[in-house]
Amino acid sequence: MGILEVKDVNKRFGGLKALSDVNLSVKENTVHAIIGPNGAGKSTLLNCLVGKLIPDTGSVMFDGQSVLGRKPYQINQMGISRVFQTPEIFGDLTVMENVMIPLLAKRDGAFRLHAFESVEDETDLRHEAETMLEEVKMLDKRNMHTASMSRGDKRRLEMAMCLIQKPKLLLLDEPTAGMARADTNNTIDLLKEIREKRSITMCIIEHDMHVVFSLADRITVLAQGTPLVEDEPQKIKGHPKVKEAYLGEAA
Amino acid sequence: MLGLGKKDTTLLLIVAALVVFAPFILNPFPGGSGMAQFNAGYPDLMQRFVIFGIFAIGFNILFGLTGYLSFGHAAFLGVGSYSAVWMFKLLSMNVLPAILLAVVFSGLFALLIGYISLRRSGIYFSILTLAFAQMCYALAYSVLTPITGGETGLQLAQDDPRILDAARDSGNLPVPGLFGLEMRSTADLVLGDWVFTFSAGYYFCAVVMLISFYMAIRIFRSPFGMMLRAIKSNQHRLNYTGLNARPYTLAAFVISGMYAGLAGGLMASMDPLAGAERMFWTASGEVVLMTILGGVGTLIGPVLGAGLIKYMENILSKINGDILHSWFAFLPDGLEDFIVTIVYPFIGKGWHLTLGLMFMAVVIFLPGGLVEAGQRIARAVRGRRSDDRKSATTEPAE
Amino acid sequence: MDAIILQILNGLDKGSAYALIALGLTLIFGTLGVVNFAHGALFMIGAFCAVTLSRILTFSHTIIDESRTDFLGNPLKVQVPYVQDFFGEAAGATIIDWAVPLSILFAIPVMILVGVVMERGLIKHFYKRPHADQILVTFGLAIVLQEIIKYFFGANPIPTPAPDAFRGSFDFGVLLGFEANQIIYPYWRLVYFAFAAVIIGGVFAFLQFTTFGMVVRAGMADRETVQLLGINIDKRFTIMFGVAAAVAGLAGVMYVPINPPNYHMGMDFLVLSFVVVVVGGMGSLPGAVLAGFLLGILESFASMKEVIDLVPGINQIIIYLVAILILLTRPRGLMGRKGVMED
Amino acid sequence: MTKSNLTRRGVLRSGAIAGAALGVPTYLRAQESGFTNAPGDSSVTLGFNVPQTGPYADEGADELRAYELAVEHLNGGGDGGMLPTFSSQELDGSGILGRKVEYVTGDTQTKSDAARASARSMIEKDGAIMITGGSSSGVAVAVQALCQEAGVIFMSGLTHSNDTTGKDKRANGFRHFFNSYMSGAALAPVLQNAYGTDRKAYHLTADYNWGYTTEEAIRSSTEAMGWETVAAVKTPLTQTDFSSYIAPVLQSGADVLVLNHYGGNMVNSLTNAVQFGLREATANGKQFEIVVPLYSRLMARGAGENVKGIFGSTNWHWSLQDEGSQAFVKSFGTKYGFPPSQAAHTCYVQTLLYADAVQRAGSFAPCAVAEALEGFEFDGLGNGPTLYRAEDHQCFKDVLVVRGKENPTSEFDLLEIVEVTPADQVTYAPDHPQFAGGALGDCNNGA
Repeated sequence: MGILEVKDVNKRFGGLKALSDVNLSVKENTVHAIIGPNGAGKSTLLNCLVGKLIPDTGSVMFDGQSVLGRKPYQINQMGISRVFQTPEIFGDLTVMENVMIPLLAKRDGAFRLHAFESVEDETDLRHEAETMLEEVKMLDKRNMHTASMSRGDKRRLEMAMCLIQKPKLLLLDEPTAGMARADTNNTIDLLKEIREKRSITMCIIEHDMHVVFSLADRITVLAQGTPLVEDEPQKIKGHPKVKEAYLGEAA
Repeated sequence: MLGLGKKDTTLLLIVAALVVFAPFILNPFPGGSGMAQFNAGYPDLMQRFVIFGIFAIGFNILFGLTGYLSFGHAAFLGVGSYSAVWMFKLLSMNVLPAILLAVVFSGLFALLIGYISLRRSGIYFSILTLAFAQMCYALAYSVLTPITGGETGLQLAQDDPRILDAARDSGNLPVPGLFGLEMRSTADLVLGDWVFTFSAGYYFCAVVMLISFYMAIRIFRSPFGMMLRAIKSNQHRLNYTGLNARPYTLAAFVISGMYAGLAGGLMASMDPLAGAERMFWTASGEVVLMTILGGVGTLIGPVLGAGLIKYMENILSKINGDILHSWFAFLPDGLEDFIVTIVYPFIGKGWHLTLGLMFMAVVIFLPGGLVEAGQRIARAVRGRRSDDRKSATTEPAE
Repeated sequence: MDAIILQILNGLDKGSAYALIALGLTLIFGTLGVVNFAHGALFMIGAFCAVTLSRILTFSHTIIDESRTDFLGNPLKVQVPYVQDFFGEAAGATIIDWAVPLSILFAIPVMILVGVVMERGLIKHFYKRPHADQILVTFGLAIVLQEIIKYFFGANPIPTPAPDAFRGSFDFGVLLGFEANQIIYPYWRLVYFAFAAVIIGGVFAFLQFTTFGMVVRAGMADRETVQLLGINIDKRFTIMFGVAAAVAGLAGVMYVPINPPNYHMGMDFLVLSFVVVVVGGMGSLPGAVLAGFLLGILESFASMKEVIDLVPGINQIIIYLVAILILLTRPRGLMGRKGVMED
Repeated sequence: MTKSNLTRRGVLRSGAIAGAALGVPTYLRAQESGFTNAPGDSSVTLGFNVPQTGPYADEGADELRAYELAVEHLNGGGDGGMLPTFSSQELDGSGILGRKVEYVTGDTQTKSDAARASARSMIEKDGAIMITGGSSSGVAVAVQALCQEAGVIFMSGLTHSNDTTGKDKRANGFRHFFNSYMSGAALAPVLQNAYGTDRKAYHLTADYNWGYTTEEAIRSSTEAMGWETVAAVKTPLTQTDFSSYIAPVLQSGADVLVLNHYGGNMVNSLTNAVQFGLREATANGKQFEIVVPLYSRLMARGAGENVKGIFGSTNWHWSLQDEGSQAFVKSFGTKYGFPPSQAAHTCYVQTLLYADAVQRAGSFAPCAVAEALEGFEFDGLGNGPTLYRAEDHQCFKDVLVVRGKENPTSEFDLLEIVEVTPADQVTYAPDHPQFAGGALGDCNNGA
């Protein structure tokens, strides 16, 4: 029994069948990658996991509870954090504030009217945030406004914002899309480092094979909305069906 | 002090000092001199400064922090005024229950309108709030006349019940007060050519304003305030960070609605008449302009913006041709007429023109509003060394 | 039935004005992303183009008529327009009579000029600034324009009638087979409706069938891509601003015979036109036109005695009520696109 | 609550000590006079509060011209205007009680809030002893209430609603202008003569207090002579296009349209009505007619030719031939180059009446002035013999019924006087139902 269980999920957009009978099980403390050519349904599947879309049929269970029908913030409160394709951070706020917010969300829940407390007084949280920033090597930038930072910094900050919540599952949506090779490698190193330091479950959606094979424990190949194979990375390499799917796309 | 950081405490103390000594600061010119026209230290205008300051501070909590631009905030000011006057009519001339009811009612009203309007964001939200406010105005002016007094406004009358107050034998209408201290009572201090007027109503408003300002600082520095700024910055990320934006924005909306109601209640306490024009869209637009003019998202900006607009409205509009001639009388006749002709379109009935030009000038040359002007001056004075340290007033938002 | 048709006519007429103003406003929203609070002022300036031209045409010299006296008992000064000197009394009078339609020719270059100057001189610098700044600067500009007009023309409305041929009304009902006197409708209002239809059609055709329009439409959809293609979209947007100004101005020119113009007529229409644009859907031209006509017709129905008797005050709030209902049921208005002006 | 520790204009004794300690010459400005803003020995300040911005700005500008003229005449300048024709000959051009008249101006914006702010600034900052002006009833009522509280006299400008001297009357407030009831009473007989007693009227009414009182007044006086009211429809103040209200009129079976509108509303609704062919139409076998209860010549100009032949009432018109009106028109016209409006006239007269009352009372104290005005009978100010009635502070005088002129000789010559309805016909009892529900209260000296 995995921490995330997707069973028989179907999703249609009008006449287009985006997902059909998707089954997926993500085990705790593993890195599970979902790969597939463009239009395979990766993003649709991800959106079903985070509450942005609701599947037509099937179930998505996380940690023994259904996520279906829940709003994104509720799903986050259940323990799923998410990294976006292009880093989504609070551009007008400082680095420190960017990591304080998820921390407060974790502690106080989805809403609390803490209008007369002071951010300055939250010494424990500040300390925790500083430790996290230290870990992603951004402590020196803590009072910087984030809008002007480099993309690599933004990515690391976003990662820190997710990790500080100590999520049970971290979803990564093409974390290296559009990145230069060097940046991609940096990101891979960062993710590896994170894995080594803490036990964490990750689910990566990616089409860059280099990234996938550097990180994943298990891989699911998605094509035309259906899981083709699910196996360990070595076995996925050279799998005939996978070749077919990618070549078919190329042809 | 009071749970504020050093910079915020300094800011609060400066504002407090300015407010307390306003009767002196705003009356720099001796009475009888030509410049006395520019004195603003009389009770009505000073009251207006702080009351609209409160209104703008509250508006800024919504607009400055969350970025939600409400174009109907005047409705809450109106509701506050009407509630307060009704309290004067029914219960007592004491201002406390009136102001309390004004805040409560406008808060409830904001809860209702905010709950509906906040289902949309961006310009759609603005238009929803505008539509609600315009409906309030239109109805208050016409079919709700029995409740609102319509065109002539809601006024006190001799035969109002006022169940808590002792029966009056005088033929005059009672005046609002605070446990016997009439809001309109004043004391004059005469120093040479200067007459400084200290008004009970003004100091009452000033105290309320300082409390409101203090609370605004607390909100700005609180986790709640940080969440609001996060909403403005990236609502998408906020949702995926486990935070529900809706109650945060709604809370901000209600709080700023209560600030508006407080301003309305104070306005009625200083001058017990509530008119429907207070809710017209131009009144809502005015507070938007005050906030932008002063500096969106800054603590002191909205207060400055409110002060400047009210000053122009009350001082410029009262300058007339005769006064101009008396100012420039020292010039030779031809030159005097020439200068008066040039200046005349900008004063008196032309004060709107000056206002419009000022809006444009500020937004073109000072993108951050008046606060930016202050910062530039401060930077020029302090030199380069303070580049990394932001001025206390602008720290919360960009 | 006849009452309903009458109100539909009224609604179409009101809707024409709303649609024309909203069209330009949404064009500016869509192409430039600017919240233009000075758009009402453009409508007003258009109206005063008509007033100005009729003032120019009636520019007069004075002759003294000894046989009559003025209010102080002095001999009456009679104004004789120069136009009558040049073209003879009858022809001159005809030219003066046709001042409003003639103003169209006068207003087009003036309005395009005003629009282009406004865009190049001011609005251009505000594309990248927050909406709040755009509001402040355009609102300031609107006040300034308004005050300038007030300085020269005063605050009172100025009667500027339609040409004699279009004054008065005719029995529209008879054409539809109703009894006489059931549906009387003024000529000029039908002219206005037809004029609006032509302008709206023209703008749509312009955007639909010309390469210029194609680029602008592409620019509305995705500005950056078009810029990547190496097309100077900014210049085209300047021209679009001129077009939007001209549309608003022409709406104003033709409106003066319906209601005498005054300096604050722009502000009266401003809020309404924003509501129309938003109800139609931000950045959607067909939406703006549709919403204009829809709100015009609903407003007309709400002002029927039977309706007011049923729901007192409904005529005061109908537009806002409808706007709220539409925005709550359709998040982006009738025909709005996702992502436009939502931040 | 009624026990007050501070008097309204208390005296800050500690201030004296502080001042003395600083060595600054200090004195306490005591209010020995016992009333607000008692003037000094050399001059007295009046507050002219008129709309300078907004739709009534031109009317406000005309009021201001009249005030400036009045001040000039009171101070002995110009040709004296109506001073020689005024039945009371107390004023001699030496100011008021020997004090030179000075004035301050303000902008009401035709908003009650702004008007009160402006009036308060005149009282608190400039020391105005009397406030006057305004171009709408909402503003008049709001400012009148303020002056009552502050303890200064309010001489209203143009305000036509019954409420100003009806349910919202105040002891410190005085109105020279006529009101809705008088319009109805004056118009009814003229309408009866012109259009007969068998008429069906359709009212369009501005949806606010003034509209309500005017509709009520016109309805009750026309119904009393046999007219039937087919319908009365309320129109929003902010309406600009009245087509949807005008269009159904012909179908309703009515043969008279009454436009209870003022200002911009009136201009537009009348323009629209004529556009829709109501002037040429026939209904019930009769010529269709339009009536505008309150005419303003300034505003009527905006409606252009559409006013031709349309009846209405007005407080005063420059073409009146009596001595007072002629004198006023002459001095106004000479100074400004065009004839004064009714708003200008009422403002000019109010200023003179105030000055005269102070002169007769021998004091600026509001209560003394009010007493001098109450029950005062005068003549020579343009409307024939006039009474300032003590019970409600309303002037009773002749009312003009006018009609849009067919062949105007100038842009000012828009209206012709059809009838001067004598004061008797428009007088009503102080407790008339249309004026019920208010009380003057006691006059307030303030301070």
